Amino acid sequence: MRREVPLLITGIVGVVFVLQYFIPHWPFSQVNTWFSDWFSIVGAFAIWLGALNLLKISALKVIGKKSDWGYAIVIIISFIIMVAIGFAEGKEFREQGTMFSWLYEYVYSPLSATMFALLAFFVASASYRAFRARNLDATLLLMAGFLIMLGRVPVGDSISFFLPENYQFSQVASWIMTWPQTAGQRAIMIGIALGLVSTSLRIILGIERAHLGGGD
Amino acid sequence: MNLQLVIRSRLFVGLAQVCFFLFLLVNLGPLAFAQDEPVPTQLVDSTPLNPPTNIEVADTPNDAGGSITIRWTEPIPPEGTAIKGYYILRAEAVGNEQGQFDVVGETSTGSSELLDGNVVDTLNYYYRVAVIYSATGVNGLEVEALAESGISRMVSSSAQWFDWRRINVFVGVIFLCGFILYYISRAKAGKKLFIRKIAGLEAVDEAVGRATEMGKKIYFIPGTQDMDNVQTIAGVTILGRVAEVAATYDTYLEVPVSRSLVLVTAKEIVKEAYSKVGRPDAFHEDQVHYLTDDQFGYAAGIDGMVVREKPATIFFMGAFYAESLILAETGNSIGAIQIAGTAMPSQLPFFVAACDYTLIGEELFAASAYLAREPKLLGSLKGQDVGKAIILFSIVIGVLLETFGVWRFSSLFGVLD
Amino acid sequence: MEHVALWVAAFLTLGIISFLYKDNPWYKLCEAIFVGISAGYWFIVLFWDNIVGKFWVGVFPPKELNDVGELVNSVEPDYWLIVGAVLGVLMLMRLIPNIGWISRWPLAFIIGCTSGLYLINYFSSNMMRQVQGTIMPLLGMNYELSTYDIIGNIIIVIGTFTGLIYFYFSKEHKGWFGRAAKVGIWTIMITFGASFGYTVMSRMSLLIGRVDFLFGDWLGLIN
Amino acid sequence: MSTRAKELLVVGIVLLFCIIAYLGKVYGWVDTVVFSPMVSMIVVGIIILGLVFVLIRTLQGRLINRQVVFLFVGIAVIMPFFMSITQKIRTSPEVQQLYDAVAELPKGSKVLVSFDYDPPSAPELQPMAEAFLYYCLSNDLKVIIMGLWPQGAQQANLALEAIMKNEKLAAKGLEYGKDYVNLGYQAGNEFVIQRMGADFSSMFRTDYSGRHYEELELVKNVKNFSNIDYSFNLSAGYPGTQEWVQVAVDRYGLKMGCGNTAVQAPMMYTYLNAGQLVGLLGGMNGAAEFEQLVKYPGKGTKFMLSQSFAHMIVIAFIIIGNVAFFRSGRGKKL
Repeated sequence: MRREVPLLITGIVGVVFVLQYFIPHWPFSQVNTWFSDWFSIVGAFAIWLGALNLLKISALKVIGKKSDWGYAIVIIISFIIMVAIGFAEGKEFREQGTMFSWLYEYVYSPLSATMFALLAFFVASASYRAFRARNLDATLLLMAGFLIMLGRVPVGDSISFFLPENYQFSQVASWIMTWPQTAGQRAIMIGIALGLVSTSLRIILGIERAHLGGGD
Repeated sequence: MNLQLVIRSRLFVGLAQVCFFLFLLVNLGPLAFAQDEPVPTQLVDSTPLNPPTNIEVADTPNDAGGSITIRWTEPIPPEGTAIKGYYILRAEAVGNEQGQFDVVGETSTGSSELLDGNVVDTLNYYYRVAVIYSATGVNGLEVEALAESGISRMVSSSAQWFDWRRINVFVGVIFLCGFILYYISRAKAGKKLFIRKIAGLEAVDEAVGRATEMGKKIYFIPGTQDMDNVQTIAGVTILGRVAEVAATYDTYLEVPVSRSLVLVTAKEIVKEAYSKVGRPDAFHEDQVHYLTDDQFGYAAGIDGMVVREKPATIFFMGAFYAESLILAETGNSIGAIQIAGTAMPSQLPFFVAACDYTLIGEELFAASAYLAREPKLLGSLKGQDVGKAIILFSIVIGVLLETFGVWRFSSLFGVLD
Repeated sequence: MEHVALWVAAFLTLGIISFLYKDNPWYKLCEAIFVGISAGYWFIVLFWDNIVGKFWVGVFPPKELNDVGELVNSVEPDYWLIVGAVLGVLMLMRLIPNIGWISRWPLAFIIGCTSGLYLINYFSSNMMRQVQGTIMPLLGMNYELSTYDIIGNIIIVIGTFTGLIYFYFSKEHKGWFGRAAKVGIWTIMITFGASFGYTVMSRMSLLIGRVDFLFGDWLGLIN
Repeated sequence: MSTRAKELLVVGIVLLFCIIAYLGKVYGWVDTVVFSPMVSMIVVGIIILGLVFVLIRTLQGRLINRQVVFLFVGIAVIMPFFMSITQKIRTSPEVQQLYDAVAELPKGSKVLVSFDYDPPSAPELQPMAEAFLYYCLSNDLKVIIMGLWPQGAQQANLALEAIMKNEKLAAKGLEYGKDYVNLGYQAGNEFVIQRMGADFSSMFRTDYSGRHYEELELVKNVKNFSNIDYSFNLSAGYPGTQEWVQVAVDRYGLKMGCGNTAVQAPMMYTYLNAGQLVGLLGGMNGAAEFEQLVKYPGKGTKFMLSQSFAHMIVIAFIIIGNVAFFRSGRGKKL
């Protein structure tokens, strides 16, 4: 029961999902609808687990007076505030003018966007401290990165004004993107696709069981 | 006839079908349905207007029903007029009689085919096609006139049990899966399969060893995607191995995760790894813990933890998005050994730059096979390699054939064009 | 309220940026708020969109009445959705130690779905179609291509071919095979370089967006 | 003075400056600031001098702090906002391809635009969204909007709000439900796309504001992808362009172009080359180029100067790092 049923479920669901690509006839045309709905619903329930775990960890931190336990309180409070407001506001929680959308727009959004923006600084610092032309591979990576960065902003063409129009940086960047970049990207893509197909196959056939907890 | 031949001959039947539908689809005009305005009927003058001819109606093949394809031959417009488009009219069959004809579709000039997707499988229908001619009248204004075709035969739609356009995908999937399964069975039978070395993986023991020497923690970040992502699954497979090594060396392994499903799985895997090396007592429930589902909330959380606790070794194995740089750069700044592996092409450059070892793309999937040294994983890696060999071979042959204009080899790989 | 909103957003923005100087209480506060708010945000979004929006509304479709009280737009309840909810509840069984193992069932369902979907999607779009795209007449269908495009086509074919050789695991990289794999990894490195350039572009854009907020929307110094 | 006191002092000064600037904005004391060309040149000169100083320090074997690098980036991004330098933007082939694909659509064609991003990615994607919607609506194309990300539908509304301020569009008297609709967000990722392949209305029973699908004149006859003439996908991750290509393009034959964050864009060139995509806008640069093409200069164009500066700074740092690396002997780790 503990191992066989999950394997059976995965197998049947996986095979049906593959078959519905080839078989347009009912019930396969319908299965897709059911499965996708169930998928969304299960996902929504699963986040309860995550949230409860977050609360548990934070609460343990507060009770145990571990370092930074004050921030754990902030986590709990901000979580509760967001959830309470979200529940209170009902289905229309997302509409303009609700407290939830206010929190989203002026608290969540700036925090999330600035987190993204921090990456700009880290990218620069990584360029200075970590990106070295150590060997041919790294040199190629750097040179390509270089040409793309120059070619994708107007200043690139201004710097290379002395070159013929078709050899200015913007054209060079377009060339790299269209040909060698596409070739490399495609090799990676095909490789990944093969890997995904084989992993999926193993999972569907129950050969791969890691996701159900460890080896055999 | 052996099985392979059967499959091959079916492949060619399928190919012929694929080509046919290619033709079909290329000629598809933009579709529009049921217009409110009535069909204009006035005539320009007494010039005879040719109606569309050869109205062919048929159930649209390879679909789930509910659709009929109508085809016709374009009439030759009389001098001074041009074809502006067509109206498709449909009537339900009532017994053996036709009901009222209504406009169900409209196409622009140049098309001679339309797909009516608003039909019910259980009913029978009749169709007519009306051509819209336009001409410039005496007063300089545009005038339109219609010429209706005869009535088509009775037709109904139905669903099919196989989508023949996808026969090549079907054959491909069967072959690839066949190879993989064949090699898995070979590996299980004890046949030794060669896999080339993967640099990043050789370093796992060394990295864990260093953390032990320094008396510091190891972090394992299984990516920010859910268990439904195969990369995450490969990541947690590697986690199993890392946990075993960590348990053996008695080094504290911490696994912060961002998805509740990953939490569930990772916890089980670490627990099992500890038992496997005989140290179930060393496992703590909170070794694997959840931060938040949000990618940046998660990155921020880990960032803080890394700066505060300064782990000696950090593993990044799984699917990563933008957070990869924050994570890897912060790890770099505290001087941790970093081993990364992801199949996210957009994040790989930063891992290559900021980490000591990086598993590129498929190497991540090869990694779980390589680490576990399990026959099933090695076997499937081998199966994929056969797939790759076929692709390599196809590219050489195909490019030659096509360059010299012998045959459109690439059409074998087309997916609904 | 608008003033408060702008100041709150600016306070949080600067708080996160302050991490660049060093890890500090201001950043930690913003971080904690972020972790809590974002967990709460997704909790609520999934609750209303999936549990209520999909399951509840699907099983108990709201009856819509028009002005005179007649039923309009009645939707048939979809009882199949209950299976999804049952699976979801089984998921929560993880919280009860003795029967926690039953949460593997919904997990197995989730994994089965995505495995099946990925198998087909990646096989057809990222493999078949890409191989199809690589197999091309190098000189064009009617030998009409310019030198520029011919060179490009050759680069695509050779780059993809050698790149795949790099990802071939059954043969040690020696001899001609090793040299081909070398060319492959060079192509891949150029690809990474391009990705690097584009990522820098992306990150900088986001920073520019924040600067636009701080100096434009908030302080009003720029237009 | 202790470090802590210094830090507090700096925070205090910054805060004071911000309060003054804010009050200045509210009460209209301070107007927007624009540097004269002379001042702009001086600022550029100072940045270059700073970089030379960094180079010298690095050559001496002392890596500068991360924080100093951060400071340079900050300055390089902020300063161009105050400068008025115009730059010539050249169109790349993939942007032209997108433009051509849309330009050749006959009037009244239906264009499906999927907003699959959230506010953090808005700096890159919002200008694309605005320029694209502007071009479609001003050329009498019918626009159907949807989102696979919860926040997508709101971003679409923001973009519509912004472009409706344009005089040319306002004069057209566009009507919701007839010229454009916003179907809103739908949960379910690629499954949504797959089910739209069979039936749009099963996924979108109502639009963003709760009106029934059948009541919307523009879409009531749109059954599935076969009724869509072109599709444009604005994507910042998963689910996004890749899923659209895999399902809508490869299964249902939808003709699609996309606007991506620059992070994702390189991967899309493969789809572009294989003909799975028709046209691509990559990052802010793609947005700026498209804005030029459709003659709707917006934020993309405005931000390009900062973008140029930022790229130059990163390049300068790579060069500095590597010059020092080669000077100090290749093997030695800095």
